[in-house]
Amino acid sequence: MINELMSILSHEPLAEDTYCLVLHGKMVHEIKEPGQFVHIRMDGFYLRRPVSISDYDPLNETITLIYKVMGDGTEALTKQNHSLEVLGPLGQGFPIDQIHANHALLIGGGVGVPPLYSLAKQLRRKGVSVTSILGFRSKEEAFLLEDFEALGDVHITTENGTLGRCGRVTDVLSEMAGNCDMYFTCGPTAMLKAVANDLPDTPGFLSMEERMGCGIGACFACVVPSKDEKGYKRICCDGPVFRAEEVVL
Amino acid sequence: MINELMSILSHEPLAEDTYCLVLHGKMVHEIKEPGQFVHIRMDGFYLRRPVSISDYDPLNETITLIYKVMGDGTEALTKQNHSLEVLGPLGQGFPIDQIHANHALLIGGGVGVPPLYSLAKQLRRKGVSVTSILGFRSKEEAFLLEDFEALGDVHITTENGTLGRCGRVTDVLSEMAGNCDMYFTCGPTAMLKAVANDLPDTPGFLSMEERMGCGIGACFACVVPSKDEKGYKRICCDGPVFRAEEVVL
Amino acid sequence: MNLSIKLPGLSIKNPIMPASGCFAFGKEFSQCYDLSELGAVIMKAATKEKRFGNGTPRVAETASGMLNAIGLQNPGVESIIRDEIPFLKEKGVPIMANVAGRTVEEYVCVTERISPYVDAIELNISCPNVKEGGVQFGTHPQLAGEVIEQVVQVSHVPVYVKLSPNVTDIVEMAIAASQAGASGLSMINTLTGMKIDPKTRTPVIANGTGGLSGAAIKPISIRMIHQVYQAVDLPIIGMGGIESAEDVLEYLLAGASAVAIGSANFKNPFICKEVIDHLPKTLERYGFSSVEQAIGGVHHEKAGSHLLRS
Amino acid sequence: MNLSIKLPGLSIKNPIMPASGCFAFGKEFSQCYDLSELGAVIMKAATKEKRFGNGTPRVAETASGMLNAIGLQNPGVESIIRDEIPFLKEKGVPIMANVAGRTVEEYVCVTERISPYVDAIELNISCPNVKEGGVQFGTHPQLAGEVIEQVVQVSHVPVYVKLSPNVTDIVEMAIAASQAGASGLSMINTLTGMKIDPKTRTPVIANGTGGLSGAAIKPISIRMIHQVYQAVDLPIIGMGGIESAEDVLEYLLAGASAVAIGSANFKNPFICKEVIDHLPKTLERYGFSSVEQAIGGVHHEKAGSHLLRS
Ligand SMILES: Cc1cc2nc3c(=O)[nH]c(=O)nc-3n(C[C@H](O)[C@H](O)[C@H](O)COP(=O)(O)OP(=O)(O)OC[C@H]3O[C@@H](n4cnc5c(N)ncnc54)[C@H](O)[C@@H]3O)c2cc1C
Ligand SMILES: Cc1cc2nc3c(=O)[nH]c(=O)nc-3n(C[C@H](O)[C@H](O)[C@H](O)COP(=O)(O)OP(=O)(O)OC[C@H]3O[C@@H](n4cnc5c(N)ncnc54)[C@H](O)[C@@H]3O)c2cc1C
Ligand SMILES: Cc1cc2nc3c(=O)[nH]c(=O)nc-3n(C[C@H](O)[C@H](O)[C@H](O)COP(=O)(O)O)c2cc1C
Ligand SMILES: Cc1cc2nc3c(=O)[nH]c(=O)nc-3n(C[C@H](O)[C@H](O)[C@H](O)COP(=O)(O)O)c2cc1C
Ligand code: FES
Ligand code: FES
Repeated sequence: MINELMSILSHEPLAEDTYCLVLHGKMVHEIKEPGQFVHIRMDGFYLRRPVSISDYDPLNETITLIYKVMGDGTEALTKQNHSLEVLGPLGQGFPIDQIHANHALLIGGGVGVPPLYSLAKQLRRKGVSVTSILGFRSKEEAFLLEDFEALGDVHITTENGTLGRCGRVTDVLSEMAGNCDMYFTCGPTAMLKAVANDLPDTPGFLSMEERMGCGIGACFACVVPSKDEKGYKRICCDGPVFRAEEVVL
Repeated sequence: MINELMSILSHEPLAEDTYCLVLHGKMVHEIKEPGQFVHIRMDGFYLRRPVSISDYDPLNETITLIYKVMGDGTEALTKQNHSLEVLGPLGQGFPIDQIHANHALLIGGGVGVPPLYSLAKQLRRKGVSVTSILGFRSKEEAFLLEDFEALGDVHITTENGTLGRCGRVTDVLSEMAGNCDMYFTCGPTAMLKAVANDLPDTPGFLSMEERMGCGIGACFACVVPSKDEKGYKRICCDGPVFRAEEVVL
Repeated sequence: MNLSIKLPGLSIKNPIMPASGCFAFGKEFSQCYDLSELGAVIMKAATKEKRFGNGTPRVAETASGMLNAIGLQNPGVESIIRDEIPFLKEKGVPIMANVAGRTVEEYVCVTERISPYVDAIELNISCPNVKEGGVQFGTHPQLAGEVIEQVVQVSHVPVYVKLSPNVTDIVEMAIAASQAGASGLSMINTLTGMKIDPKTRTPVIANGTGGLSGAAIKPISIRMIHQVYQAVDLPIIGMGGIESAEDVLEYLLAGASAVAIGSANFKNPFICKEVIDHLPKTLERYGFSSVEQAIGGVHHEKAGSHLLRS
Repeated sequence: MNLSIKLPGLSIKNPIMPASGCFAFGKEFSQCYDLSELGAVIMKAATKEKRFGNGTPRVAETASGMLNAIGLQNPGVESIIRDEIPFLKEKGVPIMANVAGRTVEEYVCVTERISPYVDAIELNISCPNVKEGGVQFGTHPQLAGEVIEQVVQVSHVPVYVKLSPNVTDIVEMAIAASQAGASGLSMINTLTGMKIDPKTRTPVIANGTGGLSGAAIKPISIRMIHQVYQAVDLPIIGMGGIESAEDVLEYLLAGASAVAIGSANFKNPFICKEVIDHLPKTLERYGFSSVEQAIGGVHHEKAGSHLLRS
């Protein structure tokens, strides 16, 4: 974990209110696995903003983030074009080295999609087949579709029906479930819960979100109840990725 | 008085920790007289910063400020290069239209020098002779010397003796006093007091400083006791320029 | 969008007023916009005699806020009646007079004199910047009750009591005000603070301490209004760090019926007008069709009722 | 530059410590720098049994500050003794244990168990985020006195009482602590605040209210320390919004003998070390030749003595 002033290589709109930000710096060499995140500091904001690492390239020393404007902080982020103070990489991602599967199902909702991208690439590299279900509010807000299509089957849902199936990711889940032997999901907690309920017998990993203070495990802001003796997990350092059976949603 | 987003035409170091800032905008047309000031807003600072108008040019629509870095706000100001939110023009300056004098003595200390510059130019335009006593901490911190020299005699003092007379403006005051029939001074309150004491029989104008809230007369942060029935003056709107006999220093 | 609101003594067309002490008597700001755009004007504190106030410096900057120790400088109640109120009357804006004093007698006397000329009284028992009077009335429920009772008796118009946040139990103070006959509450005055200049090794403010205002204190004010709304059945004028229409909505939801904007007038002298202009769109964006509807919204929501959602 | 300072139980090489609850038990931050660089570590609150704390969200952002309502989540005193303290001991950094409880008995029991393993106790009678215990002990001088007295009796090490700023009269609380046998004071805990989300029409923090910390509260803390320094002869550990060596100096001048850095660790996990590194130059720039010399400087200056100026 380092705190680095990373330079901004590019910063472009990707979809409605959604931006793709490519950062350059040494931090990339510390990334262990897909699904880790960074904690971004900006002038005028007391707390940092957590954003998942969507992709990374150690050769070119770049980290790619994809984020959506949700409030003042992400709004201010869109105006950064030179450099950014970034703490990371943080947390435990998808344990790619320990994953043994033939066919993975990836389920992403909205800004839950980005961390799955680098995971999808690395699964493919391991020879795992990948099917993705990506849910968005509308066609305008959808992104990374072609990138995921290059890695396997993709099913799109939109809430307003402007692209793919009208509805939610869970609406297509049942149809896919049989084919896969492991699932990976990231999105709002309600979605994670629905997915985990729908796939009770498939081993799965969830990437969670919660409001954070420190981002490194010291403030206990980001806890989720867990099934072990300790009774809780800190999303920022024990997660954000958990085995589905570890946490109580 | 308007609140204008003024563009920055130039912003250059002028002397040690001292900068010259040229702003462009419509505000210039509202300036009544030399010695008025503007109130600058910057992101991350709760209060505005008052800075005197050192020079202005209605033709080119420019306002020139000269300021010294004194703390975090002026430090942050040095980094502004594009535009600035400015409230102004504020306050009462030197009543140039009512001034009838043959020979004016201008006494400026440090960042009290800037507002005297535009005054000097306008006095000369009225045919008034101008002698200036400019005090600085050191040679490195001195500025506008040639500009004042182009308008009349100039006497320099520095506290460390690196330029002109070693000492303070009041050290040369007595020698000059006889020649002038009106004085104008701007600088720290202690200096204003010393000058006013040294020239009890000469009509004079003082430009004062105080910590400000609103800058427009509404908060009563910037009062100075006065000799009239009301008992006080607000520096931001009744001043910053006062007749020497109006205020109690 | 209906922004109007009816409060004791004040039928105002929108819930935005400048806070006492941050707007003097309106003349300066009338250069910026037409004062009749405001819901009402809360005037600077009035005392019996004129007061010069504290030494300078009187203000200091803090993180997202400021300290002030003006010390209730004002020209005295007679001068305010004679020289200031006519100007505001002419502008056609409802007027609230902020009344201060050193003794119960002074509060009573000022209220007696000024109340016939204004629409409501804001009783300032919470100024932290004067040695006598002011804040001690604002921190002891019994002392507060006494002065409020007497002021209410002589006042020709409804009395709003301005509470100090420098207390252990704000609800206790609000109850005391209510029982003593207040028609409303004004919340909050400043929190006592200090800033030290390491260069001079002295407090920046000549008075030593000053009152903290600005965005920094908003969470404290919201909390106190939220508490008091549940405990006391009086309308609340909310204030502390308001800088935007969203902030106004936060105050309404917490339980304020109207709001006052103080220090932000120094950052941006057009702020009151700008907030009024943005308020309809902001209410609409969050699903409200009037100011009235948003008042106390967080309490209704908590009770499980989603009736307020349009 | 001599940064060292001697306090009851704590002979520390510099006056900088992380504040309780903002540093857990140090493990996370030991990835950032060597903990032995710190003056001391103040651990997260310990209770008798393990506590899960409040629901989430537990934090919210405010202007120049934040709200938190963690709810004293901790693994319980036995686990802290067994699993956490050995790590800090190994690092060779002085340890202060923050003790919390619901009842006097719990405070006493936790202190009895933990005090043999640490250098000092910080008695947390000021946590605003738990329903029982915590803050009511911190707002009533008599209740405070009782719990402090009993804790002091059983403690093997000096007891510092952590005061709540949510009171009318901080001096009264400090005097009660002093009379009950406290060896020092820790000032201040958070101010109770609330933030409301207009989208959901509910408080952002699941608990409703939370404790306000960060730069926003510094003026209040400085004021309270300034007051208490004059009234009570106990060393003060100052905290609230410290983000720089200049801030540390401001606290020393107000009357603190050492300081704790809380929320700023979240902005910048290297902050404690950076402040320690900058402190010598900062003291020098303002004319001090040791930390000791700056303590209470504003009071000496006020008394007209310029002795402190080198
Ligand atoms: C581990 C993790 C990874 C994330 N990855 C991404 C990503 O890849 N792309 C993306 O667009 N978003 C991601 N988010 C969500 C993102 O952090 C929030 O959208 C963002 O913090 C909102 O900030 P704001 O200032 O715009 O909103 P505001 O609502 O103004 O923020 C106020 C406060 O709430 C916090 N907050 C608000 N919403 C969230 C949230 N959903 N999760 C955590 N904190 C929140 C903010 O950090 C801030 O402290 C992630 C969150 C977490 C915890
Ligand atoms: C009418 C007027 C005209 C001025 N003209 C000039 C000028 O032409 N050139 C110039 O260099 N300076 C001028 N000053 C002084 C200038 O305003 C201060 O140096 C500046 O505000 C310091 O800000 P800071 O953030 O760097 O310092 P900080 O000390 O960090 O500021 C903290 C607070 O104190 C206030 N403050 C600090 N020093 C002063 C001061 N001397 N006067 C008023 N407020 C102060 C700041 O505005 C701010 O609110 C003028 C002041 C006034 C009142
Ligand atoms: C410079 C200044 C002067 C004030 N004078 C008064 C006053 O005379 N009477 C009063 O009741 N409150 C006074 N206040 C308090 C404000 O009316 C208001 O309660 C407080 O500042 C919080 O609001 P804000 O954060 O929007 O400023 C004053 C505040 C400031 C900043
Ligand atoms: C997330 C968080 C958790 C805290 N937990 C505790 C605690 O367990 N015990 C305690 O005495 N104070 C606790 N505090 C208060 C801090 O120790 C400190 O007194 C306060 O935050 C002011 O300092 P700051 O402004 O530097 O954060 C906590 C503060 C925060 C922000
Ligand atoms: S954010 Fe601090 S423990 Fe997770
Ligand atoms: S600064 Fe507000 S009256 Fe002068």
